[in-house]
Amino acid sequence: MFEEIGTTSNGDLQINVGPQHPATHGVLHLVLTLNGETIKKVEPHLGYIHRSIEKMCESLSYRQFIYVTSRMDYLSAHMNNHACALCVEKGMQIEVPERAQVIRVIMDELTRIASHELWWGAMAMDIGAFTPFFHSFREREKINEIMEETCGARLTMNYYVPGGLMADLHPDFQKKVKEFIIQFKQRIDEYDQLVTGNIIFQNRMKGVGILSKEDAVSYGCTGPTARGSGLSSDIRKLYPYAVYGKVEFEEILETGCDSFARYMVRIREMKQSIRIIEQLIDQIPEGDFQAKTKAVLKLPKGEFYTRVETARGELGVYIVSEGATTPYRIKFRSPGFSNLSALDSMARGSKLGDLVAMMGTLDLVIPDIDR
Amino acid sequence: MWSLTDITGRLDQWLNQTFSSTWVLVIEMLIAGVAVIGLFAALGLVLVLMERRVAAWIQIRLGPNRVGPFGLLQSLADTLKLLVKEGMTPSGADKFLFNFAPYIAMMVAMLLMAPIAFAKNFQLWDLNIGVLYISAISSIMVISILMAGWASNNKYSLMGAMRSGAQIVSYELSAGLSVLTIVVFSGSLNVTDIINSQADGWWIFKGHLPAWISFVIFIIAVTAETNRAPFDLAEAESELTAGFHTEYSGMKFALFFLAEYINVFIVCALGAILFLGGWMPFHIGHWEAFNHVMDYVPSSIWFFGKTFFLIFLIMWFRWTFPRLRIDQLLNLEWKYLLPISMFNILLATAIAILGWHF
Amino acid sequence: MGNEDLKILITELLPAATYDESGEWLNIVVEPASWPAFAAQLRNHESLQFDYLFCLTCIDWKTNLSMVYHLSSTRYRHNIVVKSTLSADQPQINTVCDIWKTAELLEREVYEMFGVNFLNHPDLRLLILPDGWEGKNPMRKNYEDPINMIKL
Amino acid sequence: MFLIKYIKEVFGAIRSLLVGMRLTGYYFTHHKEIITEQYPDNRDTLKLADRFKGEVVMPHDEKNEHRCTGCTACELACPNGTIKVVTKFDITPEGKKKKAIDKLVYHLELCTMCNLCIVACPSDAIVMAPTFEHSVFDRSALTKILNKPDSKIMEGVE
Repeated sequence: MFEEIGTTSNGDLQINVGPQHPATHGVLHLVLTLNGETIKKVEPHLGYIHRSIEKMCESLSYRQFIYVTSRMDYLSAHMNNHACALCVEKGMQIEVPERAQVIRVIMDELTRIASHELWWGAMAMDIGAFTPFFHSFREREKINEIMEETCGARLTMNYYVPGGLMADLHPDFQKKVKEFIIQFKQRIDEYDQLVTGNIIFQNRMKGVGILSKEDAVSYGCTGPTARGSGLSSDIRKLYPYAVYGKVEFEEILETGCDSFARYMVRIREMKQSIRIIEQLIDQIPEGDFQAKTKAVLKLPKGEFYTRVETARGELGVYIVSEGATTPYRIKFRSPGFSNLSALDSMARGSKLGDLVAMMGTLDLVIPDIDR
Repeated sequence: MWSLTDITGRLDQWLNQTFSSTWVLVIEMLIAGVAVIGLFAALGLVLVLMERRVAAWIQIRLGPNRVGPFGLLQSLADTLKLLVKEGMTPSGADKFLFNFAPYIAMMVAMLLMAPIAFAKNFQLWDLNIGVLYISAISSIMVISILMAGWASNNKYSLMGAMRSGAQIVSYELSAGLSVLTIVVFSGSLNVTDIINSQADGWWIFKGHLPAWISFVIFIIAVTAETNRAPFDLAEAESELTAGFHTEYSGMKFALFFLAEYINVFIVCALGAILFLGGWMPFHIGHWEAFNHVMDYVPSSIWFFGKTFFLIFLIMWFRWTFPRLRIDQLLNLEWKYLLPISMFNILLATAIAILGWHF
Repeated sequence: MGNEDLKILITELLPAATYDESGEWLNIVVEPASWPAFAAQLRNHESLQFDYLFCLTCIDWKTNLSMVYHLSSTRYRHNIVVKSTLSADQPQINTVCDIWKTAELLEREVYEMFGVNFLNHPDLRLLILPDGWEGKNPMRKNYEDPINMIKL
Repeated sequence: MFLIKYIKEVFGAIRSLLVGMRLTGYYFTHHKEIITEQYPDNRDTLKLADRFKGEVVMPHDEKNEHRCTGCTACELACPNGTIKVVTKFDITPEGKKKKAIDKLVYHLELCTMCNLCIVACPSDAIVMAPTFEHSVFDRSALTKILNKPDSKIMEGVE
């Protein structure tokens, strides 16, 4: 693979960005064809962290396979688990208690904030500003502490089980979340001062990485990437699951189609997540946190598809069951994979420095792409 | 008052009494050489530590605090690490140029020390075109970067070097023009003359608007010229991994690293000399008592204080701003800074001819 | 548009299609030969406009393979599932990446994982597997890796 | 008009830069905001959440008794074969054979801390401990036997 990379016959430069490169945040490998600083072609080479989770899940029971999905998009572990739990619940026709649904939504939104925090810091670091990374991690740390207290882990929590939750909330949960909300609302203004308003940052972002609405649909882009192009794609609004249908929030749409629009979508989305949490945090109903389920889960013969909105976009879980205790075939439609496929058309004609800005605003998580 | 001038004067006297004049010259050159190298090492250590502390505090971290009291020996430990590291030369590299490039960077930084006035009457070489000399020599820096980038036989290095070439050559213009503003005001290229012309007030105070504009442009231009963020495109970690020094390791890398910091020091010293009066104490009009107190502070403290203030400013930039893109970088120079500084030098000339400055 | 309406409309477009309504969405089974023209119709028909291919995958049924396309319309928000049965020995079907661009990478993934040959695909190469991969397709049911397989 | 717009632009740009510098300047001077955790210096005061999933342990009481019946529910629940239950047959005082654990082998190196075994355990014999300093020089040290030597099952646990 590496031998063939050099200079092409017409004098273009080919360089490897990745698999170990500071801007790819993982083991993404892009082969760029450059004419000077101008990008002519971007070609992704995947598979450096492919664990074949889909194949693994074929030998795990319906209770067991959920934990593996935390390792796909590790920044939205709760949402991945949510999608799987929903799919199994759909197949088994399990009614999830209201309390569990509300807690799931709060956890999802906290995870979304944490994910966007990390994205914000990492993206700013790609652009060349190092300080935001540390500032965003300060708030993310608070969420991680809340997660640690209730779910027992910071990143791969495995808190959702088919039928509800693995454990009840920690007694301090509500108090801590409220503290976090107060603190976070102050901090998010600092983000605007430090990065959003900065003239250098705006010049780096505006008009860079244009993804038209038509392209966004055709490339199957979802999540903030699609919403930055004005494409309504929020699963929480379009096909509400859990208690998303009952809470008030806005689907953030920006029509700029460029990196700055995608940036603004995520920044504004964090505020919407806070809004959702604020509505629910005092309204957690009493009751069971888990529905009564059989010891051994067996999905009836058939096909089940659920989708949830992770921090990166639409995650689809497609289970084909033959009526056994393990799925016959399982397919994860990961948002990162489709978003990555749009990178080539976005990057052509722009400068090498822009590629970094584009990758930053696509918010690529490599295990999510490779699965 | 304790002064560096006394020490150098007495040393010179004693040497002249003991040896013949040729030997005195040789010995004094040796002493100066050792002093420069010593200053070099000391500055490198101090500036690296300072940078890490500034970065840490801005990033709500503690910074180095493990080696020595308050982490003061951290940069010594780093140096030791770099010394014992293997200095690799890639197999496809042009070995001579590859190994030679860091030394050019180092030599340039050393040569630049010559006309800097560290304190009152304390200067290695008071040549009559001191400012021009600094402008001329600092441009040679680009050769070492181009050499390093080319010889590494690495595409990232090459791109970093080419970026750096375009950048340094462009920003040399507006840095030169803003230096020229002060030259126009003071009417001399000699460093001592420029400092002496600020005895009644620094140029930043008495030069009106043109001095202000040229100060801002100077700071921007020298930040770019020394390849520091937000203009660190030659290194651009997230784009080019490490730019022109991707393939360098161990002490060869350390030389580049050191040269960067020394260059920052030199340009900040030049800024302090041109705009902030060098070693001249801070005086306010007719406040005799206040001025007298200010005179008591040794001139070397004034010089280093001003220089380190400017260095801190440049570090503050680095840890606050994102990086520019290459075309924006060149746009900034050719569409904004250069026209403004050209206009500015006209304004400055008019003011100087009409004698409007104090 | 509800499933029934979709069914009526699609029957007009492709009378040969068979249906399976066990799931949430309308499942349409088409012959591989008629798929490319039908896909273009689904994409471009005024009242269908399935412009968003949100999932493309393959299922190995041991005796045959089944391609599964999940389609959605961003305008009307209706979903359908299109399936096509391929032979296990020489699976091949026409590509749809000229209709939905996202299919390009997804089809490359299916190509290496299931060995489905996508006709007219512009760049059908290995995407995830290392270059020079020889042997069976990992996601097939008959795949056994003697070294890396963990059996519980 | 063009000139006014140009100057406004330049000043707006400089202002946006100064806003950022004011924020970083604030943090530079306010050292109270520093959040560095000085691990391992703060090991004594460091307290992890009670529920933190660090490793699976089997609590024993002061009489060296545990609650494990050897039902292998945990072994079945584990997705990666982390737990192996080795059973033996004890002879009760009445002379009956009774199933009990010989050893409960736990492979920490395989464990993903998913908590499924704890949930599956019908007699609450195993729990997650909030420990995290697991690194060892020899991988075999990570294979642990959870029940202590000569430990017995607690009275009344079926």
